[in-house]
Amino acid sequence: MSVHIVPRKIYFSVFAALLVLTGTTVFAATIPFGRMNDVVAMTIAVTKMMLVLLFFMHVRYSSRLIWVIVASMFFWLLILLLLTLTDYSSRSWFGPTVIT
Amino acid sequence: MLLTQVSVPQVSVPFSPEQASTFAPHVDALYAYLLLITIFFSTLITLLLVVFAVKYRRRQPDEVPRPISGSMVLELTWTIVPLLIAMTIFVWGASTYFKAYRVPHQAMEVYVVAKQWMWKFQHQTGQREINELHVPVGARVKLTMTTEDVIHSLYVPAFRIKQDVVPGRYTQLWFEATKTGSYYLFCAEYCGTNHSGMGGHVIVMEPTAYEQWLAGGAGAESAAAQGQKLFQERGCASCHQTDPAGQQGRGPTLYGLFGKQQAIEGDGTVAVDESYIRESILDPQAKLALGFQPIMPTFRNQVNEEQILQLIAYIRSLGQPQGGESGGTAQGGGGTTTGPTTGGASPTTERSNPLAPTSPRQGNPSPQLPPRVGQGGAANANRRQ
Amino acid sequence: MSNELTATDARAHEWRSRFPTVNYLNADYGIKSWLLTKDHKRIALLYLVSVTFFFLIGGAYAGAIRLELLTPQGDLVQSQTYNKLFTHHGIMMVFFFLIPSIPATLGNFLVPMMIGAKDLAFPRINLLSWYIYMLGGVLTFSALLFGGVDTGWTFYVPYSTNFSNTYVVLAGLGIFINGFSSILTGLNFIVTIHTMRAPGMTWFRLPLFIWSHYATSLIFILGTPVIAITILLIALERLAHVGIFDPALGGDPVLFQHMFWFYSHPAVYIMILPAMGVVSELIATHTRKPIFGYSFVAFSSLAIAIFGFLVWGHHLFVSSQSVYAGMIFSLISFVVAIPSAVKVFNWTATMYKGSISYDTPMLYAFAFIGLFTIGGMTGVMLAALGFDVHVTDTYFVVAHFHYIMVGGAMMGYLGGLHNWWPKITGRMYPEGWGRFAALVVFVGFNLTFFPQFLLGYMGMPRRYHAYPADVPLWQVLHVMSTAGASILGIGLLIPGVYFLWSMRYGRFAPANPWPATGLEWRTPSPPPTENFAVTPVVTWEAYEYRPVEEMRVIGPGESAEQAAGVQPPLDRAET
Amino acid sequence: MATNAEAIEQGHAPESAHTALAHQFDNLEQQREAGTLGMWVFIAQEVMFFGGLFLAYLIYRMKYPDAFMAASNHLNWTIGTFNTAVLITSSLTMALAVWATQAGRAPKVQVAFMLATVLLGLTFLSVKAYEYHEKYTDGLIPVAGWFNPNREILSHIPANVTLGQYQMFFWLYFAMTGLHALHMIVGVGIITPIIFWAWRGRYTPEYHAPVENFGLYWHFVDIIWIFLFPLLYLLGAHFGKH
Repeated sequence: MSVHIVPRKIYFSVFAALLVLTGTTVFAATIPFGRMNDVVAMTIAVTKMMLVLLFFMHVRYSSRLIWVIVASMFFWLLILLLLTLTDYSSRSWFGPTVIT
Repeated sequence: MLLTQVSVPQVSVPFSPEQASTFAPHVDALYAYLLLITIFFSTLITLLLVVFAVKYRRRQPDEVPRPISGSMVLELTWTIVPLLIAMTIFVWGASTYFKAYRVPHQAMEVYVVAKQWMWKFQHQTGQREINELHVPVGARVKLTMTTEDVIHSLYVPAFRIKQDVVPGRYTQLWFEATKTGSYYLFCAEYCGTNHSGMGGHVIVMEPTAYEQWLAGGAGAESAAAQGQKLFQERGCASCHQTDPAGQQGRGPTLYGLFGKQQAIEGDGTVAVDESYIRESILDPQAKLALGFQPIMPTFRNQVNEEQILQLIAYIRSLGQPQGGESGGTAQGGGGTTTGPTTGGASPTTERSNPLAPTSPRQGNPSPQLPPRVGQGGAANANRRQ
Repeated sequence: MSNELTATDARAHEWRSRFPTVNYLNADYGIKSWLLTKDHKRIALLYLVSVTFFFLIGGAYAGAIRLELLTPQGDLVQSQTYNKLFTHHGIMMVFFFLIPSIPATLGNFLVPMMIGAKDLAFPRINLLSWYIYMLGGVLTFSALLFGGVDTGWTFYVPYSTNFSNTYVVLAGLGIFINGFSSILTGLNFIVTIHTMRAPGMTWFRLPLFIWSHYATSLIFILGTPVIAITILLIALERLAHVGIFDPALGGDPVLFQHMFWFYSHPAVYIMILPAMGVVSELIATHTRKPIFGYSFVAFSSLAIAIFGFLVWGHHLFVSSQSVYAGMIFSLISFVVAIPSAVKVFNWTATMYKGSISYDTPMLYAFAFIGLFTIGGMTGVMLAALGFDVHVTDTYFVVAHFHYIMVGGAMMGYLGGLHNWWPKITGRMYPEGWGRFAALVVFVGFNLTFFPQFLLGYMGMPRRYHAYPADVPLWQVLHVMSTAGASILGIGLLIPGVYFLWSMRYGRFAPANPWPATGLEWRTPSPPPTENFAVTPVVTWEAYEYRPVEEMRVIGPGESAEQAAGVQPPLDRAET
Repeated sequence: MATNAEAIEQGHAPESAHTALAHQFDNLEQQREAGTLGMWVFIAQEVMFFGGLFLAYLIYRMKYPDAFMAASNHLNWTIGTFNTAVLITSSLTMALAVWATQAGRAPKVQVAFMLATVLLGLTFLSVKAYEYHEKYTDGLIPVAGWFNPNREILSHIPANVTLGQYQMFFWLYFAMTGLHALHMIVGVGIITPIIFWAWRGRYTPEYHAPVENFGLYWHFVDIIWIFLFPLLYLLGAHFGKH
């Protein structure tokens, strides 16, 4: 397997996209969407992350194994966050044991 | 889903502590089921190991047996069968758990404050105890617990109940003792140097004996009365009206507030329960009642956990009908204005209800419990929200 | 200096006269050659020595605990001392013995050999991880010596952050550092297994030992960092008191428990998975049969590693966690029991119509299966919510996890050590003593821990320095347990003695004494530095017993073996 | 990062690719594959390491949304945006450095890109240091006894937010950005010898694993910041309020 050389043009395009997205996220933060602000900010952040992962970190051109590793680290991070959330989000459903 | 609706086979498992609560037979029955499964599988495996080890022992030093690679049927069998058995255990275990933590509507309230290394109990009638808890047999007792320092865990083996006591919040536990006697009470969560010394007894008494015991502590003010005193001392009354007829003060009128839904600044409402009152004393602006100024100072470090519980007892007593609904009910304006209560229920009114001994004692744990608002699922559905 | 050289030369001469081939033990001499080695086999031995050291310390603490509990009154030591004893026992055994035991010794030694590689992918990182382990161990051990820690190995807040007056930060720092040793070992294994397999060594030809180590490495990589950051936060909270878990400042102590058990529950699988891998090897070798349902056993390792991450909340059933979260965690806990059950059934099925030997490793494998079944089934019991309320934080839990960790992981470790001892040292251990010790360990273990199940259901809370004297049977059961612990202690010392003895006086081991099918047996005992004279090419399936000619040592090493008077395996094979 | 150190040290002479082959590998391709895989596994580990802090952030953010919003308003979003741009640019130069070695460009080119990366990284760190100092002068260091926000800040804290909750944001801010900054400092430490070897012409299209793996590490650090920036600096519609 020879190394896949990513053309510089792609790097510059990704870079430009990242800067634009940074601007967008700053701008979006000024508009009061309520809870949606977080969703917007995180969507943009995930997009930026995907750009860095796929192009700067060459995941797009990498073996399936690398894809699996990338997928599993997000999977495990989600386990940590979501399963802990099952506790915090359902605590008030049952008894009056609300935290001060 | 209620304890009463499932009849429990009376099993007595060897090497188990006395069964002294309505919950204990449930746990023991589950234990018996689990033991049965465990013994079955352990024996099966051990038996197979021994039989194979003897029957197929190496007879020639150089023998090579015929390889057997596997069997899909067998694999599926011993994947699916254990899974199904496990699911039955899950359902049984979860429903038992649900019962244990589904605090009943009406119960005798006891406040518990844990600290290194003692348990402090306060009855609504004002009696305070350390490391000993006297309760009447056949009555439901609800413990509202917190701690002044580290995490502790209240554990009564004879009742098969346990609940961690966590700083900064209230946890609740309930039981109904079925047998008179004295039972060990332990701290089950490691809490420091004298952890193993942090225990005592739960003393379950006949209701009459319990009444006598209560009377023996004559002169003790009820928790609510103690709370009322505090309420005056700390100047709460200068802002919070406790009389329904009075003028609304700078803070919300507390009469009849407990158990209601309170609209708060920002969005939504909050159920006025123990936790909310505690929060409002320590951190008054966290959920500010709608229409009031954020002017109340925090009472953090000015009142301790026991005093907060007394204040709660007092606020709760305001506007409560005679010893009526003590559980926080929000539905249908429950707990609003019935009965001409003035501040601070007298010990007798507080005492009379939860003690009504309705279940025959000694060994028959399941039957009648104190009257409740609804039955079964209806009662559950009504409980909160 | 010159004297030393001569002594070294003499020893070298002696070795070479016994082992005509140069092997990893005699390839180089002197302390420096060990402390700077990059050979995975030598690093495994470094680990073996240090793990044993920490085990002895942890064992001494256990002995003191058992002695104290002989009587209901706390009369042997003060309660504060007792609290330190069980804390030290837990920290030493969990972080410095059980977690690194099999992966870092047997795993380090065998993973490259079993897949036909010359070494791990990153030999320097491998050595580095041993140094990190030692640094962590020394820091934690010094914390224990300076005055100790009394928080329990679980470090629950707010006791550990705001109340304990002991060396929490120093001990925590040691555990934090030690975590990176685990991470690097896991990283090395994963990369090695992916990239360094010999030609023909496909995934489904891998020994199950490799599968289980791969699964273990996953947990190392994905779980350990979380405990690292958690311990860091504890240290931060102690030093700066920023209110991370302090309710007075808005923190939540239960969050700590989530973060702690996110690692510490999978850590249990770190301990048991490698032992399962060992047992798969032992059973295949000592019944001379391929493992029944190979792919099910292989994938069950991965299933355990993955599902093991989803069940941590079952440690929080009474901790004021939401009831609904409790139900989710309970449900998944039952699911994670299934792959373990599948393994047990498959091992048992493997013995059917096998040629079962009663050699010491097999005795430990028997013990493992039986004890692990009990440990696993009681684990299933504990996952049942309503039941757990009563027995959590009692001796029932203590007995359960000792059945898994001592009855499971420890038995696997001992069985593995016996099985590969000939390969590691080139010497046989004394078989008679081995069987005797296995029996003593088995009896002592059960006598120690079975009474604790009964104690637990009767309500004896764990971490109690003194217990009520008037509860019938409690003291009787505690005395039984202490008696068992003494037997267990003796049983564990016997192998220590004869292993040392065998290194000098043991019978020389052939390349493949049992015989077994793995690649590690197709190179001389002890193996040369780069494991194989020529890179092996694998043309057979896992655990495929072959005619003699094909099971011989690969490459030119064979003749040297024969020169050393070693019999080829299965002389008259194929009955 | 240790993977890099490992890869760097393997082999001692810069002259040819072959000398970079470590004894345990059969060929450079296998070695490169192992190195890359090792780096990815290491990054997976790093994700979980930061994961603990993200979890704490998530839980406390959910519990105290108002406190977090108020505290976030105190951070300087302009500086944050500038730093984000700086870090993204450094990722670009690093990607170009990898490209330069892969494409076999002259050592001078490789070194130029790497030096640019280092300089941008240092810029980021200096700005971060300035921000920390600003927090220090404002009394926002979340250490018991030190946390003492000035009157102006106190006046901006809403009534329903306690000081403890406000402090909660700041320990998370310092822990998360501090750990991130630490990773950058380590990164600068690792790239220094790589620059040296690049200058000596060690990296060719055949052998450039250290550069490549360091690139992965550097981009990962960038990704962490991509999340930290909105989570810490951009909570709520706060520009209108100032």
